[in-house]
Amino acid sequence: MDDLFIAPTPPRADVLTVSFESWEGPLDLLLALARTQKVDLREISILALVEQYLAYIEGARKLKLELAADYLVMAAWLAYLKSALLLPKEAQPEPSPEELALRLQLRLQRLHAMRESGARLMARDRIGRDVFVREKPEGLRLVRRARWDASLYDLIQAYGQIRARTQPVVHMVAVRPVMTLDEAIQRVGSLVGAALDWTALEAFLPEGRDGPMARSALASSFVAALELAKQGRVEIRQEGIFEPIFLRASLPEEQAERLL
Amino acid sequence: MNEEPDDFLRAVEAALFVAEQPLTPAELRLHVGEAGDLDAALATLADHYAGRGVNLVERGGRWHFQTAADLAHILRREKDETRKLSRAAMETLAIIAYHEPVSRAEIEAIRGVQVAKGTLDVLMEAGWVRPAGRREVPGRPLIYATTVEFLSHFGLSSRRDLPGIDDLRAAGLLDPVDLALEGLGAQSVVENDDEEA
Amino acid sequence: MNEEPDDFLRAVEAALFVAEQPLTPAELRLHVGEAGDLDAALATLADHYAGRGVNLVERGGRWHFQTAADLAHILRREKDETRKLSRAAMETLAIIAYHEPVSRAEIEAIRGVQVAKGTLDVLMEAGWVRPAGRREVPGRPLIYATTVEFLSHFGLSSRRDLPGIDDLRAAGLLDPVDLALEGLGAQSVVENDDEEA
Repeated sequence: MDDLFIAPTPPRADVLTVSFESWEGPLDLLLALARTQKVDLREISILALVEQYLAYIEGARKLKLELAADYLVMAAWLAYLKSALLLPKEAQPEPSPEELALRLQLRLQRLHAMRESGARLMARDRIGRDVFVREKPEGLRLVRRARWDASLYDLIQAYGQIRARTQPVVHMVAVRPVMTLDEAIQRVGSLVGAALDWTALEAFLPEGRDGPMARSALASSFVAALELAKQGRVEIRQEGIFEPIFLRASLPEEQAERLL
Repeated sequence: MNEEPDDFLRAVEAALFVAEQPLTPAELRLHVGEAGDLDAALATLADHYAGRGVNLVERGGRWHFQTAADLAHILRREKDETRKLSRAAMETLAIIAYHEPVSRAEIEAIRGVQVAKGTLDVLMEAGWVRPAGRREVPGRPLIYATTVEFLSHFGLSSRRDLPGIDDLRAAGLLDPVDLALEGLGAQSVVENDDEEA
Repeated sequence: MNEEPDDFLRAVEAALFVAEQPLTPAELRLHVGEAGDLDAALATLADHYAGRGVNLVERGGRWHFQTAADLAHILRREKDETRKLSRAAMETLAIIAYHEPVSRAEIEAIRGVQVAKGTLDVLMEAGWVRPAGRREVPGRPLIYATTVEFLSHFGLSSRRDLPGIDDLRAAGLLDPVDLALEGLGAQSVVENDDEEA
């Protein structure tokens, strides 16, 4: 840390072999040069400082040192400042060289102030260097205890969803208004024996049915009649197309012969 | 009595304070040097800290500072965090509640989805589910049942208070709400929402 | 004078002793509870430890125990050798601390050189510097400020404790050059600092 308290060794006028790498830019070099003049930067001579800087740069050039461009830019600007400062007052350009010199002085003061403050900061009692904290504190523990948020509704809803998801699906077919063929065969077969003569098909239909049920009963009874006829249990008679259909029970053979 | 401690005592105190491990007197000597009465310093310090929040104690020839035993409770602060049970956990809990005791395989059969490892752990950690022995079938699987805490948390006096299937149906809870999203699945889907649980 | 500390004081002492980080009074409250005069307890403890090998200090509103500075020599070990900051990093840290919040361009204006890429990184990695929003000027540059860790590390109770800050402020050395020039009554300031660089 020692190098913090002493600015990098200021160059002696006769020693110009200082590496430019040790300066952090021209302002840094200027500050180091300025501090060879006086401790109080408010009283340095800017003109003398400019001459110091230019001499330093010139010396470096003689030694054929590679100079970063910003050092040369600063040199050129300072050469200009020097010539302006040397002009008679009335011939000085705007802004005044005095103001430029003052600016440079203020900047050097500010950099110097921060450099010293940094050093004083570093010299404080620092944790891990001068003061120490416990190496392995046990630590204050925060135990997070989970409180689960679940209501009875959540529970039964979840169960309902499982059941809804996993129950085998049963397709229930709605009861439709039909008379099945079996029913019709049963009905027509039983009724036809009761009537001895030709009877219209409509007479075999259940009473008091209308709409789809009536149509279904008619269709089923017709098909039942055909089935019963095929079985030889009824006879069917129709006078012509779209004429009414009549049924009668087919007579046993001997009975039929007797009637004929 | 509370005299200014001398520099040797202060050095011993500081060395013990920063030490990573309990220190033997020999180790302390490496820091505080050979001059000074170390035993006396340790005794003085132990005495000084005796009634405080931090005590200096000797264990097996090694010295260290530790907090007073009666203060352990303040060093550990508990914080309740309300968290939502994941759907997987909720369903598993529901199955256990309705069918207990059930094995994991049975839960999976009812859910139609595998039960991830963490799910049952979460329910047991919550205190709602407990292992209830083993099913006397090949493999002797663990079976699970609900706990008394389960009943009290859900405001049930007994499991018989759980609404039955007919109640659920009447409440519309058997309507397949999310089926389109979930996929009509009896196929085994390994759930991945357990991490939330 | 060395009265038995009460349980509240002991609890504060123990909590600070085991804490991994310096604690604010609010954080302490979480452990030691709302009852008890915390400010008084902290003051009593700080007083009690003042002359000892271990001190209780407040840094940036947070409290922690640390060893007394004059004992550094017995506690310092080779591995403790803090990494030395480069001069650039040191100056940059000082500029941020004394001027905060400050933009990179403002740092560069003071130093007369660009801030090298790693400089701010090093300071942020050390935990001493943080980005502190943006300056509402064209380009909205990031601005930097110091952290609470900065205060603890350098043993500062607050930024007001920065060495010499009052003198620097009084001397106008924390004002930008332009402002200082105006203060000095210089007329028509048209120069831009940067061309000097």
